[in-house]
Amino acid sequence: MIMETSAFIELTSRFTMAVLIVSIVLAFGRMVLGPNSADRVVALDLISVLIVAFLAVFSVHEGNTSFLDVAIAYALVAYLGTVALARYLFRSKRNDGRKQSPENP
Amino acid sequence: MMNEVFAAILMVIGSLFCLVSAVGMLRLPDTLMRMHAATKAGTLGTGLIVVAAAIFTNELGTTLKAIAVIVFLLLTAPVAAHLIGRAAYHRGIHLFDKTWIDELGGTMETTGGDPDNRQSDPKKPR
Amino acid sequence: MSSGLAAPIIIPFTTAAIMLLGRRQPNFQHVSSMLAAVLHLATGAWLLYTVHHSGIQVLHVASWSAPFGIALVADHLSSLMVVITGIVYTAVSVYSRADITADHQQRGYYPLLHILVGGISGAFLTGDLFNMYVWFEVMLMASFALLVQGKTRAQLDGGVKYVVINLISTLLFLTGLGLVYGMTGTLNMAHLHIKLRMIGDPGLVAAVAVLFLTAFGIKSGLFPLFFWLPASYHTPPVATSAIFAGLLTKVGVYALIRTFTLIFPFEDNGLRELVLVAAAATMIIGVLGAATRYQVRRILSFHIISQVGYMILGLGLFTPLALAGAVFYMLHHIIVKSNLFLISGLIQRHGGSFELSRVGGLYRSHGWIALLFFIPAFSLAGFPPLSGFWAKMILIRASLEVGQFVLAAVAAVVGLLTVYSMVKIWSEAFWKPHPEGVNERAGGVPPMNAWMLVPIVAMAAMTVLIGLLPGPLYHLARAAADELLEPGAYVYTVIGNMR
Amino acid sequence: MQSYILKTATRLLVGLILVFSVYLLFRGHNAPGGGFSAALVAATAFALFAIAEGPGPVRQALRIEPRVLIAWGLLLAICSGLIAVVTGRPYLTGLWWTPPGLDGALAVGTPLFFDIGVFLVVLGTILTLLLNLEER
Amino acid sequence: MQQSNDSAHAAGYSIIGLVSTALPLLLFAGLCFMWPQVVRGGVYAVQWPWMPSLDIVLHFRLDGLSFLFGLIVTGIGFLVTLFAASYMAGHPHTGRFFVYLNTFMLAMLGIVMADNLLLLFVFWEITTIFSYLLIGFDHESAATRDNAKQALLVTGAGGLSLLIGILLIKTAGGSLTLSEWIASDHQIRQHPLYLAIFTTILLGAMTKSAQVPFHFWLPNAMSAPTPISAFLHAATMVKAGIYLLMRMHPLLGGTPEWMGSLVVIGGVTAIWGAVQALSPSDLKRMLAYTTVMGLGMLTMFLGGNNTASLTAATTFLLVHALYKAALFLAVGSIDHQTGTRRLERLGGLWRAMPLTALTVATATMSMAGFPLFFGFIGKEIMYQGALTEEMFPQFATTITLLSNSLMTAVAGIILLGPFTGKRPDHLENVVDAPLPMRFGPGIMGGLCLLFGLVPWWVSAYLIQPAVHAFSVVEKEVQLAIFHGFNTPLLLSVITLTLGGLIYFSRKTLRPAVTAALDAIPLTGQRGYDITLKGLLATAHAVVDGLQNGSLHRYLRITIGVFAITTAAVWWFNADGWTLRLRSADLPLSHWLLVAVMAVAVLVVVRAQSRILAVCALGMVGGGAALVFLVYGAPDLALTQLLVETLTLIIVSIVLLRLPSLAGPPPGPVSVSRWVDSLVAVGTGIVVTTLCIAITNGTIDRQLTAFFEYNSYIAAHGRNIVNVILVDFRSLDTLGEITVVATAGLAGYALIAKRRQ
Amino acid sequence: METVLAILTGTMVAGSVFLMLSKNLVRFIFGLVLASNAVNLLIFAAGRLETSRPPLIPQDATHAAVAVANSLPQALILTAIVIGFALLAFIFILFSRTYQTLGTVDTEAMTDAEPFAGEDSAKGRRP
Amino acid sequence: MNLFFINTFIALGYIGVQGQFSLSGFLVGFALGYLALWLTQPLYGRSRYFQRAPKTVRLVGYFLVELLLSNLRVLWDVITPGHISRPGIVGVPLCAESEMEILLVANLISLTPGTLSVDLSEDRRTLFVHVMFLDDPEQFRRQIRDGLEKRILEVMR
Ligand code: NA
Ligand code: NA
Repeated sequence: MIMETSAFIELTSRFTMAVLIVSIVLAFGRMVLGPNSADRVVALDLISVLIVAFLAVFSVHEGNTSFLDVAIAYALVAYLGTVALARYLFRSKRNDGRKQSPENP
Repeated sequence: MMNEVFAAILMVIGSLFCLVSAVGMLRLPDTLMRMHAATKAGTLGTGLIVVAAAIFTNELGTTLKAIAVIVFLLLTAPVAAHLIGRAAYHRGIHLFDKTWIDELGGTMETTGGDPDNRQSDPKKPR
Repeated sequence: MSSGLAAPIIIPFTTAAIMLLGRRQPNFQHVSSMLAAVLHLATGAWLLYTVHHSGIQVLHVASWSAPFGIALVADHLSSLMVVITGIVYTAVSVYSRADITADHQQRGYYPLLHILVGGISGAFLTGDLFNMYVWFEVMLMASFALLVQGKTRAQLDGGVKYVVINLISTLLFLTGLGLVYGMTGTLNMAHLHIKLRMIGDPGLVAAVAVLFLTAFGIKSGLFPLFFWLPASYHTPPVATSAIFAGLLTKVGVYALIRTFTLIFPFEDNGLRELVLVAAAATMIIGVLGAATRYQVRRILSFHIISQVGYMILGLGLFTPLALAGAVFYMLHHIIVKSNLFLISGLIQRHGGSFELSRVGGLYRSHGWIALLFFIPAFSLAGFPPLSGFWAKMILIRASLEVGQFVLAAVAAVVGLLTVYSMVKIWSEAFWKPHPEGVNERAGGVPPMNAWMLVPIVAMAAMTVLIGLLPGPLYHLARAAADELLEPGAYVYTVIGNMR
Repeated sequence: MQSYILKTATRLLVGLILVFSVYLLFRGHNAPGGGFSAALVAATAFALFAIAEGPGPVRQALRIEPRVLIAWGLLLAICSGLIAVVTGRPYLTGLWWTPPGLDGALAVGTPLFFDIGVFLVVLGTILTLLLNLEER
Repeated sequence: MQQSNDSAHAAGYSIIGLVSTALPLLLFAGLCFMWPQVVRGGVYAVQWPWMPSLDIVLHFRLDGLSFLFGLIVTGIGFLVTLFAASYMAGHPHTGRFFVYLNTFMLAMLGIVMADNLLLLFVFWEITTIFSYLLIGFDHESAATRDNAKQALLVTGAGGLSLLIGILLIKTAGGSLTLSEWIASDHQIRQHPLYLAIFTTILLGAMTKSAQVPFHFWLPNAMSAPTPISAFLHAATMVKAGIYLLMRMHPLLGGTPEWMGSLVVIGGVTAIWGAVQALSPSDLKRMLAYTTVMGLGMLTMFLGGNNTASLTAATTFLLVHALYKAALFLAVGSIDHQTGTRRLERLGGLWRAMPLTALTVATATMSMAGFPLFFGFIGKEIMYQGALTEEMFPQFATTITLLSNSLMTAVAGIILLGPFTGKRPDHLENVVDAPLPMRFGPGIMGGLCLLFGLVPWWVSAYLIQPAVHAFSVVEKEVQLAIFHGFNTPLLLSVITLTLGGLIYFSRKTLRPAVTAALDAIPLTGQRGYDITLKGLLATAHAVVDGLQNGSLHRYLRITIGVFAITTAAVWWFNADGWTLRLRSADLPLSHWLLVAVMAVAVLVVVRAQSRILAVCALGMVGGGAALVFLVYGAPDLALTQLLVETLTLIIVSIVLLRLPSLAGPPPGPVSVSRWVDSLVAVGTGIVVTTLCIAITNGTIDRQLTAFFEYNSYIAAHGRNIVNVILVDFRSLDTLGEITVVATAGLAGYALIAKRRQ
Repeated sequence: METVLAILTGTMVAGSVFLMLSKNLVRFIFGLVLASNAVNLLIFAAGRLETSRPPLIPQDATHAAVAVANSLPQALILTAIVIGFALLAFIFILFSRTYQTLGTVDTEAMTDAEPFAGEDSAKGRRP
Repeated sequence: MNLFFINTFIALGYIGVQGQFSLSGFLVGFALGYLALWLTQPLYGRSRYFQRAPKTVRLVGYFLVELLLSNLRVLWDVITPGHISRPGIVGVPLCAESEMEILLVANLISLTPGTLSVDLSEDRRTLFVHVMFLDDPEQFRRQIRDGLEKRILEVMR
């Protein structure tokens, strides 16, 4: 479904997108800084949520609800990435000093 | 027009909450506290934006989709936070200095440092 | 019915899918494998017959005319390659019965073999560049899987090298595709023939052509991009290495020939010279590599490289005779090299090892194996009246005709060094007495296995037959070469008067 | 990683994700989606299931060996193209059937079956890999 | 040497061998049947097409020269086969032996009857192969295998040279039909390629006919069973080179290059072989060197462009074939009966082996050139030929004189050494060879005498028809027992005298010769050894450096070659560099997005933590999805995001099974890493500039327009991308899902547990 | 945007090549992921970026009325993404299997397929 | 929950009659439907739908307010220099028993001010919560039990 977007919505949605991208940048900053694997996973999780938001805003910006499907789909699955990484964190702790050599000897 | 204005306001507010969560991610002192920011502000911000999208289109299908997204976020974000927090805690993270009580520490044994981080200081929470 | 053009792709894929459903019955798998292979060969032969008598055949898949849809195109070269694929496919299918363990079969050897063949056939038949990429990937994935079946240390190490370098090729191919599309807006190879002519920037076109040269150069084992081949071809089961040795690099050679006759026909931009230099270096380095190796399959692997050099020499010379030589060389080489790898399995089975230092005495104890090795080995070395002689002779002659005396000399010297390697194997594995205390078998020497012998004998017979009656094959190769150098008919058949 | 909370959430989510995946599959022809996306979404559902409950229960729930899914998917995709051949058209030609009286609102065609084939292959493959990886 | 010591076979014979004699005998008879026609100058010719498009015709022609060679091949072939039937009795692979021998003989007949040069070459190479198989017949010994290999490589190299020569003739516009040459006007000699053609063909002939410096394979080839030495390496195969030169004479002969090089090469070879023949104590080896000498002589006479020289060559060919085959077989008999061929272990055998002694006597007399023997006739005509050489006649004459004298001495050694003097104790019980072994040498020894008595007959019925076949004869040269008192006769007398002197001073000469030969720094044999060693060393140097098992190196070369080649080809073909950078009015969000992706790339590159790298990759992937999204590709964005997520799941499982990224602590960056960086940055720049250059132009969107127009109307879908995937380009998708399915199978094959 | 994307692509390619050259299979995987993404973006840019309107035909129309994004490159990239994913999945498994069997991910320590050439040839030589 | 579906069905029917598929239409239809159901309650026998519905609404409202407040508090801590928080991890004994109840409690705790569910004990009786602004653990436990958990259990049971 496509509808006309007014200049007003165009402006606000552009602003919103910019804010979201800035947020992504900030979250990415935390990802880089760490200092902890968990911090990084949390940052990635937040980024994925922000991407969902971006998808929603973009669908408003374009006046095209097809993009919302993308948002839903990603919202549904993005969580799983976080779950998997969390499980990785959980497991990699257990493996410490056994089979794998730890990263900081 | 009312819809548009309302949607725009929600969108902007939502994005600001997203920004807050991101800033919080950057600024808050320890992993668990950053997760507060991510879980709450991120979910709220995104939720508001999705609602804005639903209002803007004012269409049942979209509305249902929006509701689905929000329900999903509300359901999953805390679970994800729980999983990361738990894993992080059990790997041994450096908790904020002002953390003054830790009742979980007594019930679980924690081991080792963070095998994925040469920088991290494997100081045990205690 | 033009859909028959898709048959060489569909038959193996369907067989693979059915096998996945009935994978618990080994006999079922082997029998249906042979059936599919024979069917494939038959459709290939039919295709070649049709092309030869009625001209280039096109299938507009899904009814969308080219360049909008994907066209499968069979000209002489394509159909010849499909036929030869069918031959190797049949031979390896039969041989597999003796060579493939239950565990390999459990892990999907047969379906993977069929998928590999389907991908190879697709690569030969497609008239669309992106579609060719897809078939390359099919082939690549299946070959990855086949290569590491068994999971020995050597296989995994070789497999990693094979995978990694072939991935580079894939990436380059894809990049080239994107760039070509960005220049012309089309992907159909016949259409590209026209559209690229209209690009006003020869430097850019040449640079993009280099991407394809490198990508396919890696696939075909061209100097200095061949490293993956000697690192891996000696590691998998014999049946697998035979089909690899015969067909995989030749798909790369085919792609190079197709690319540089149809899409980027050689112009005055130095690419042809580059190809010629690479061809000469490939011939030399391959044969030198073989001289340094003392394990049957490692020697043979390096020879693949060397002989790819000959084929590319034919391409680089870019005359009808030279291209006919390249095509002839490919067809001959596929049969001979696959057969040699199959025979290496006989050497291993009856001599106990692939290592030359650990085998011997087969001339005395297994005269038939000696004969069966001798035919392809001396054909490979280019002795008349075996098939390799004609291949080599045509290429040397083509070099001389255009005044490339150095290349002719290189081709001749490399031929001599090929003799050196073949004699090394012959001397060590067959003539030398079996080394004492090595591989003494408790149960005595295993009996000959008919599943192994039949395909080897058949392919050796083909080698002799081509040697004695090279005319028909040369005739076909020449027809292929003429089509390649005059792509007008191809282009018109595929896209009509489309601009 | 045993998490009671995750298990509970998973029970709520898996069905929802699967329904959405089917939705994506069938509207892919007219909107973003299609067999591949749908299969990925479906695969995440099972992956979540596997992470929460382990691979055993997933296999039980599937009832069918994932590799068989691959085979059927491949066959379906191949055969959807063969139908055209039987009617004398080039391989893979899309044949459409528009139920009368619906004014063209609904059209069923071989490309849809093709897409279902894609769905099955991709789903089967990811499940094969994931379950075997989990079981190791 | 696989020697049959089994007494059951000592007087026996092999049935297969006796049956095998039928073929040469029949062929010989057939040839004799055609004799009258040939003598009258007629020819037999048959022709079938083989590969006419490549000028290869199955074209056989029997003229005088072919006939002479044919008689030698089949006649000696028959006698040798008969000999071998006994000689090889008891050998485990007698069957193979006779198959090889007969096939060789047929190939040899092919050479001499082919009227198409490429056809001749085919047979030429077949003889090479069978020579290899026969030299290596007793393959258990490493030396034998090496000798066989050496013969194959040397003659094989010559063969390739010959092939190039033949193809050059074609390139130069010449005909490949031998019989056309005599009549044609020989443009080839003026062609710029003449020298190349001549050189390559000469190389082919030289290797096959064991000319210095390629002669060394022939003495080594003596590790073949003796019948083979007699047949291939004395009478027939080594003569193939001579035959080739004869056939080439009308086309290429007569030029200063031809005459000069043949005389010199032949002369050097002759004297070299003759001198070498003095020193070995192995009778076979000694004979091999005399063969080298003979071949040199033949080449030398072919350097002439007059009937006398060519007649000398043709006559000596027959002379040599007869006495040499007889001697080889006789030596084979000695070896067979006594178990040794070494001079110092032989002596006084004439009583024990009278018939063999008689055979050797006639053959050596012929070899030494005593009057009344065929060798004498040969020697006379040789001197005549040498004196009439157009180039270097004095040289030729001197060589002929010296060589013949040496031959006389060697003949003395061969005859007197084994048969006279005191018989050593270990030879007490020796008896003469079985009948089939005595028959062949006996016949040939007899012919050595017989032909010497009827030279006019030989001249008319064998030599002259042959000479006519390959040269234009103005004045016939007749063979006769006595030509009158002339220079050749004088030289003959000197020869015998000098030969006698050499024979009697052999004890002092031999060490001197050996020492002198050892002093020569580079001989063919040493050259061969050095070449092979050098080849192997080069191969190792080149290949071990490239294919060294290091994936890092493989990758670096592969990628580096791509980057450098692309850049170079672009650079040299470009006309001007105008890359327009198009980034106008890009919104801030897009800039930020791209920037964060770029930073993420850097983070991945620098990451020391797996999780960080994975997360940053997630960022890159997510960023790519957003790029897809904002430029109108929701399907792509969706797929990209889904794939990212699934990848994360797989990563989370697999990464646990891979080790951490920990390396050595970051120290100073190595040079190697700088090279890597250079390759990386270079590749990046190449890709970027290519992409910019291409997007600078316009794109033809006719395909997309077609899809947009037909997607709904004709394909019933509103999502154009999906319609492309499942309809317009469904074949791609079929391939794609096959890849996916294969990945599933492949992964399964790697990870699934083994099931019982 | 094409130019910006071209530069981004180049950066990604450079990064991926550097990672691929790192003698560590784990880093190679990261490089591979980067490279696949880079190539996809490159194809996307090569198809030109002109509009944000997706190639979808509206409900009430029979074909796209306004200019929409170029659909063909999207389909190509989609195929490439899927294939890339399949490859990646396999490679993950292959490399983990390799590590399990060979005990290393250091490519320089992996010499099982090609034992040191000198050693190999020495074995084959006659004493 | 039957009545909920009937209610939804009515709402859908309402927008179908209206001919406009919109969010507002659905909400109005749902409200009208609820009213209609409430009026015709005896037809459906005894159902907790009518007790639960307002409680659910109350819970949602409570939750939304809390969510907003929590965000403001995080916002405050984020934008002010220095950190005023006094964090801690507290074990909260749970009355919730069923899996749905536990999930809701844990999730809502995570989504409300300054609290984050970190872990659940093995016996599922104690929820460990990270609290950003913790003054007194006992008081906090009480607060959860009497506030959030109670409201949830009211809806669920
Ligand atoms: Na090959
Ligand atoms: Na290959």
